[in-house]
Amino acid sequence: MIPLDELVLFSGLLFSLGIFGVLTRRNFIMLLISIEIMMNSAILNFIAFAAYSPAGNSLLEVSGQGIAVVLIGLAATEVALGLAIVLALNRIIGSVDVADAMQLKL
Amino acid sequence: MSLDEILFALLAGTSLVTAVLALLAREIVHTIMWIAILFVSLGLIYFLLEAPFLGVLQLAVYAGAVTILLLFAIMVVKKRIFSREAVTGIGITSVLLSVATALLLAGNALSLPYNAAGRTYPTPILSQSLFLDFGAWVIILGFVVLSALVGAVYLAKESRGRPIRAEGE
Amino acid sequence: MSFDIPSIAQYTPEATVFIGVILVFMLDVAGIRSRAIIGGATSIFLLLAFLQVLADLGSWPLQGLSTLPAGLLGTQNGPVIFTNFGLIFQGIFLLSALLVALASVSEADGEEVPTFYALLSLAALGMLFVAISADLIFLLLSVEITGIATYVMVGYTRKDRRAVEAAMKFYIIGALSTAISFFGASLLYGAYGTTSLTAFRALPANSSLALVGFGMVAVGLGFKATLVPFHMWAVDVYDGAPASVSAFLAAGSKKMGLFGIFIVFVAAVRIFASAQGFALYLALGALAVITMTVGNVMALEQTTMKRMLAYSSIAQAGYMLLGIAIDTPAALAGATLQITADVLMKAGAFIVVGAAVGLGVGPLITDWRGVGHSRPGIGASFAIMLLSLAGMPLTLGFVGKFYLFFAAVEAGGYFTLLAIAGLLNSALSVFYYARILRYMYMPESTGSATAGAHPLSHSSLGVGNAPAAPAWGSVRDEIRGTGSARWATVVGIALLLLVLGIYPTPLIGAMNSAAQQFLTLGL
Amino acid sequence: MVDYFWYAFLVPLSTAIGFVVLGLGGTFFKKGGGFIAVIAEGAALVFGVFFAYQESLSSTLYHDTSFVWFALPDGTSFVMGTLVSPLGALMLLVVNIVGFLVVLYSMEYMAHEEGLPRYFAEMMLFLTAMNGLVLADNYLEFILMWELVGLCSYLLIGFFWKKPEAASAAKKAFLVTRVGDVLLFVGVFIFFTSLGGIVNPSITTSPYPGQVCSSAGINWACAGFTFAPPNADSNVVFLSANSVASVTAQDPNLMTLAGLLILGGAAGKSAQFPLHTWLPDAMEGPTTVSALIHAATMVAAGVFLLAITSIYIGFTPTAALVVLAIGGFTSLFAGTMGLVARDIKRVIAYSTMSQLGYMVMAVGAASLVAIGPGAAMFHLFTHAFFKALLFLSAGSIIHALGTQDLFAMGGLLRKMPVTGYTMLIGALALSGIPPFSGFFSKDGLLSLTWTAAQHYPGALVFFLMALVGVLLTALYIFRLWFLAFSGTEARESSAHPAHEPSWVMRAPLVTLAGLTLVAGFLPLLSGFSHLLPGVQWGAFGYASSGSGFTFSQTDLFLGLASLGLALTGLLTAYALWGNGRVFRLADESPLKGLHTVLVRKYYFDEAYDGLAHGGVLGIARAFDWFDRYVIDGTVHAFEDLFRIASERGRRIQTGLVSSYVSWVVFGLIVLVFFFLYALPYLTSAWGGG
Repeated sequence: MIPLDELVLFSGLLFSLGIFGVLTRRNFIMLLISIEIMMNSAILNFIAFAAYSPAGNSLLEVSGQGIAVVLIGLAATEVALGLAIVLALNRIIGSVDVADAMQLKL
Repeated sequence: MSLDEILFALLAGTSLVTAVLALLAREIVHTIMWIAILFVSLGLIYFLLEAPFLGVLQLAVYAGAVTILLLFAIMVVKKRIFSREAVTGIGITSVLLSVATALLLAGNALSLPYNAAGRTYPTPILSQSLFLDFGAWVIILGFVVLSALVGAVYLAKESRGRPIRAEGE
Repeated sequence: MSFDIPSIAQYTPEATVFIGVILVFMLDVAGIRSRAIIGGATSIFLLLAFLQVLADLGSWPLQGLSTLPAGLLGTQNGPVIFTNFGLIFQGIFLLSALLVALASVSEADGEEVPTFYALLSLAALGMLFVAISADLIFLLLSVEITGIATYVMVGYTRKDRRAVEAAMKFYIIGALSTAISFFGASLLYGAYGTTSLTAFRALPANSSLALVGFGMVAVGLGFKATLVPFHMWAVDVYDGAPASVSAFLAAGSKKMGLFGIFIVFVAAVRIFASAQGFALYLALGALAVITMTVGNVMALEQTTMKRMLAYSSIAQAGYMLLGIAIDTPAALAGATLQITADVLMKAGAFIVVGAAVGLGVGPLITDWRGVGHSRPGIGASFAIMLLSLAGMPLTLGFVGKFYLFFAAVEAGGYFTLLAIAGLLNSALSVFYYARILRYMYMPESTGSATAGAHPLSHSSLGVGNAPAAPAWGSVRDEIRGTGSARWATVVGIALLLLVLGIYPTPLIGAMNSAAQQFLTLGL
Repeated sequence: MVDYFWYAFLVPLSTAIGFVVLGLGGTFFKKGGGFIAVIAEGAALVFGVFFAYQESLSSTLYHDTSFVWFALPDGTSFVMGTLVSPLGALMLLVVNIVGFLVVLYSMEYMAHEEGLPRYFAEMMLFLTAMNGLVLADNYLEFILMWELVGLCSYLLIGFFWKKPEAASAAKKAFLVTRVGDVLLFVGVFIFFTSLGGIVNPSITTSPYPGQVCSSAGINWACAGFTFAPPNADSNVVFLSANSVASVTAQDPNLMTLAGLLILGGAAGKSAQFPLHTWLPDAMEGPTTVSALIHAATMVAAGVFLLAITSIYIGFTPTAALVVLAIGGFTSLFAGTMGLVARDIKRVIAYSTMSQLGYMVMAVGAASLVAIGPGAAMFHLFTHAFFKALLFLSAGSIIHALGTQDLFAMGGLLRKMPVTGYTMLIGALALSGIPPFSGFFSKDGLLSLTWTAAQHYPGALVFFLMALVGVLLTALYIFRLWFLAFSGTEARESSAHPAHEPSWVMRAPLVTLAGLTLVAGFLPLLSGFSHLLPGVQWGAFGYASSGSGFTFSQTDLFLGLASLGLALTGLLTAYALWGNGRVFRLADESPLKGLHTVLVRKYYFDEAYDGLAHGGVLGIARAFDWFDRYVIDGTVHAFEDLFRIASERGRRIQTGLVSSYVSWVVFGLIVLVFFFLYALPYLTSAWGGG
C-alpha cells in the first residue's frame, strides 16, 4: 500500500504545478488545462484519504470515493462550459489569448 | 519497497514530468498529448488505491472525453492546429508563488498525523451509496450540469448580428 | 438521505424555483421570447418561493403556511439542515433574484431572454441549497450551481466584447477558486474523515491538514464574497457585465459567499477558539479591515459609476465579514442586517445604473450631473440608496452598520479596534457617495452662468423665477425611459430602505433570534 | 404625571407632515407652499406652547419609553423615547416661537427665489429634527436628530447652490461640524460603555457634600438628578440618578475625557473657539436661515447638549473649567472679530458666537458650582429672541437695499422706522441695557461665573474676558446700528430705494421686539422659573432662590459694572460712528449735522482701518491662518493621501486576468502560511483560550 504522506505530497506538487500553469500561460485553453490538473489533485486527495480514513461508520468511510465521482463530473462540466466561453471569446476578439482581452481595467 | 510503492513512484514520476512538459510545451496540441498521459497515469494510481471504479471513470472521462473536447476546441478556435505560441508569463513572481505553494503543501503533507492501514471498498457499495447516502450530491451535481448545459449551449451558439464594440475602442 | 414524499415538502421553495425553470424551458420551446411573459413568470415563481420562505420563518401573516415538518429546524438530516438563520438567508437570496428578475423585465426582448431567466432561477436555486447545507461538499457544489449560472449570465450579451471578456475573467478566477476550495475540502476530509460541517464543530483541530483546509476553503468562498485580495475580478466583471447581472452578483452571489464563510468558519472559530485562542479572530478581523479599507480607498478615485459601485460593494463585504470575525450573536445579527440592507442598496444601485442609458445618462460619474433635478423619482431613489450605503441615519444601511459596530464595541477589547476601523471607513466612504449626490443635486458647472451676478440673487436682480412646472411630466418621461417595471422596482427598493430604516424592529428581532440559535444550537 | 404629555410627539409630527407634503408636492402649490409651512409650524407652536405650559405647571418630568426602536440579543434595547423636561420645554418654546415667526417672515422674504418648495421642505425637516432633538430621551436619539439638524443646516447654507461661495460654505460647515460630531460620538461611547446597564434608582440625594437641597426643580443639582428617570431599557438616558451614582465609581480621568469630547461636539455645533470657523461663512445662506438656524436654534443645540450633560461634567472640575474657559475666551475673541466685519450679517454672526460663548461659559460655571444650567438656558432663551430679531431686521434691510455692506447703508431709520426701532431694541438687549431681556440673562450668568471664580481662581481670567466682551458687544452692535440707521441718507446710491416691508415681514419683527422686552421678567413667574433650574435673578443684587429674594452687594456691583461697560461701549460707538445730535434725532429732531457726520465717519473709518490692520485684524488674521493652513491643511493632507493611495491601487488593476490570479495565489499563500505557522506561533505567544 502506498504511504499516505507520499500521496498527499504528490497531490500537493500536482496542485502547485497547476497553479504554475495558471500563472504563466496566457492561452485560455492552457488555463483550463491547468485548472483541470488542480482539480485532479483534489480528486486524488479524496481517493487517497478515503483509502486511509480512520475507522468510523460505513457512510463516512466511502464518502471520499463518492465525492471523487461527483468531482470528476463537476470538473468535466466546468471544462465544457469553459470551452463554450472560449468559443464566444474567440468569436468576438478573434483570439483565445487572455492578454488580448484587457479592455476592462483601471 | 513493495510493488505498489514502486509502481506508484513510477506513475507519480510520470505524472509530474508530463505535467511539467504539458505546461511548458509551446505547441498546444503537444500539451494535449502530455495531459492525456497524465490523466492515464492518474487513473492507474486510482487502481493502485483500490478504487477501480474511479480509475475507469478517470480513463473514460478525463483521458477520453475531456481530452477530445479540448482537441476539438483547439480545432474550432485555431486556423491551424499546429501553431507555436510563446510561454509569456514565466516571471520571477509566478515561479516564486508556485514554489511557495508547493513548499507549503509539501511541508503540510510531511507532517501528517496518522498513517493508518488502507482498506478497500467494493464497487457495488460505492454505487449503492451514490444513490442512497450521497443522493443529495448527485442531485446537486445534476443541477450544476443543467445550468452548465443551458449556458454552454447558449454561449456556443452563433448569435445573429455583428459584435458590439464597446466605446473607447 | 432518502426522498419520501413528506420530506420533499420541506423543499417547497427549491421545488417552486425549479418549476419556474422548467416553465421557462417550455416557453422557450414554444418560441416565446417576450420578457414580459418569461420575466413575469420567473418573478412570480421567485415571489412564491420567497413567500414560502417567509411562511417557513413564521412571519406575519403567513405563519400558518409553513411546509416544514415539526421538529425539523435545527436537526441535521444528511447533508442538509434547516435553521432560522439559513431560512433568513434563503429569503435574502430569493429577494435579490426577485429584484433582478423584476427589474430586467424592462430590458429589450431577444433570443437570450429564456436563457437569462432560466439561469437566474438556477442561480437562485443554487443559493437556496447553500443556505440549507450542513456538508462542505454539498455547500461547495451548490455554490458551483450559482457560479456556473452566473459565469454565463455575465456574458449573456454575447455580442458585447466587454461582457464576454468579463465572463472569461470571472470564469477563470472562479474555476481556479473552485479547484482551490475543493483541494481544501479534500484536506479537511483527510483531517476529519467526514465533510459534515457539524462534525467539524464537534471534532478537535488535530492536524495542520485542517488548518490548511480551512485556509483554502476560505479562499474559494472569499472569491465569491470579494474579500481582498480575491476581489480583483469583481471590479472588471461588475463593470463589463450587464448592469442587471452586476446587481445579481453584488446582491446575491456575494452574499452566498459570505454565508458560506459564516457556516464554515463558525465551525473553525469554535474549534480554534479553544485550541488557538485569539489568533483566528485576528486573521478574520484583519481580512475584514483590509477588505473595507481597500474597497473604500479605491472607490475614491473611480470615474465610472459601475466601478465605483463595485469597489463600494467590496468595502461592504468587509463590514459584513466582521459578523464572523467578532463571533457574537449580536455581531452575526448585525452582519445579517447589513447584508439585507446591502442586497437592497446594491441591487437598487446597479439597477439604476442599468437604467442610465434609458435616462440619457452616460457611464461616468460626472454624467450624473443634475439628474436629481431632471429625473426626480429615480434621482431621489438613488440618493436614498447612496445615503443608505453611506450609513446615514433613518436608512436601513445605518441600522446595519450601527448594530454591527455596536456589537463590536460590546464585545470589547480588540474588537473595539474593529469598530473604530469600521467607523473610520464609513467616514471615508461618505466622501465618494457625497460626491455623486453633489453631482446629482448641485451641478456646479451651471454656477458659472450666474457667478458674475451679485451674490444676492433675489429681488436686487429682479429675476423672480416662477416655481418650476409640476414634476409629473418629467416623471412620466422618466418612467418611459427606464421602463415601468424597473422604475417601480427602484422606487420600491428606496421606500423599503426608508421604511425598514425607520422601523427595523421586526427585522432585527428575527435576526437576533436566528443568530443566537445559529451560534448556540448548532449550524 | 399627566397623560396628555404622551401626545408630545405631535410637536415634531406637525412639521414632519409639513415636510412630507412640501417635499412630495411642493411644486403644486402657489409660492412654494409657504402657507402650508406656516400652518404646520403654527400647529407645532400651539402644541409646543401647550406642553411647555403644562411642564411649567407640573413639577415632574414626563418620560415615555414605549417605542422600542431595536433590541440587541443581550437585552439592551434602544428606545425612541419622549422626554418632556424643564430644559426641553424651554427649548420647545424657543424653537417654535422663533421658527413660526421666521417661517412667516420667509413667505415674503424668499418669495422671489428659485426652488422655494425645497426651501420650505428643508425648513420643515429642520424644525422636525430640532423638536425631536429637544424631546429626545437618550443620547442615541439625540445624535440621530443632531445629525439630521446638521444635514438641514448643510442643505440650507447651500441653498443658493449656484453660488460657489454658498457651496463651499456649506461644505465647510459640514466638515467642521463633522469633526465635532466624531468627538461627540466617542464621548457618548465612553458614557455608554462605562455607565450603561447600571440600574440603581434608589440614589436620589445630592452627591455634593454640604449641599442643601431646598425645593425640587429650583436647585436642579439637588433635585435628585432625576432629570431623566432611570430606565432599564435605554442605557444611555440623560442624567438619570443611577448613571450619576455610577459616575462616582468611574475613573475620573475617563470621565474628564468624555466631558471634553462632549464639549467638542457642542463646540462644533455652537461654533466655539477651535471649531468656530464655519459660522461666519454660513451667512451665505438665506437670512431667514441664519436667523432660525445659525442664531436661535441649531447653534443653541450645542449649549443644550452641554446643559443636559452638565451634571456629568460637574463631576470633573477639569472638564468644567475647560468648558468655562472655552466659552469665556470665545465671547471675547468673537467680539473682536465682530468689530472689523463690514458685512452686516457677519457682524451679527460674530455676535452670535460671542453670545454662545457666554452660554457655554455659564454651563461650565454651573457645573463647577454644582447647580443647574438655568443661567445659560435663560440667556439662550432671551438671546434667541433678540438675535432672531437682529437677523430679521438685517434681512429686512437686505431685502430693501440688496446689499449687505454696512458702509453702503446709512440713514435708514427715516425710511424704515419699524425695522430701525425693532433693531434698536434688539441691539439694546444684546448690549445688556435694562430693561431689555439681555441685561437680566447676562447679569445672571456673569454673577454665576463670578461665584465660580471664587472657588476656582483660574476661572477669573475668563470671567474678565467675558466682562471685556460686554464692552465689545455694545461697541460692535451699535456700530452696526449707527452705520445702518443714523444719518439721513445712504452713503452710496442703492439700486433700490429703501422701503419698509409688508406686514408679513413686519409682524415677526414687532412680535420679537415685544418678546425681547418681556422675556427678561419671565423668571419672576414661579412656573416659568421651574423651567430654568438653578437660575439666579441677578438684577441689582436680588437673587431669587425659589422661596424669596435675597440681596447681595456682589450682585449689585456686578450688575452695575456690566451695565457701565455696556453703556461705555454704546457711548464709544456713538462717538465713533454716530453723532450726539444725530443720535438724538431718533428722539427729537431728525434734521441736524448730516455733513459733519459724513466727514467724521470717513475719518474714523480710516483711523479704525489703521488700528484694525495693526491690532485686531492681526489677531483675526492669525486665526484665519490657523484655520486655513492647520485645519484645512490637515483635511487636505488626508484627502491627498487617500487620493494617491487610490491612484496607485488603480495601477494594480491591470485588466490582465493572470495578474488577478497572482493576487489570488498570493492571498492563498498568506492565508495558509498564517494558518499553518503564524497561528500556532501567536497562540504560543499569547496563550490559548
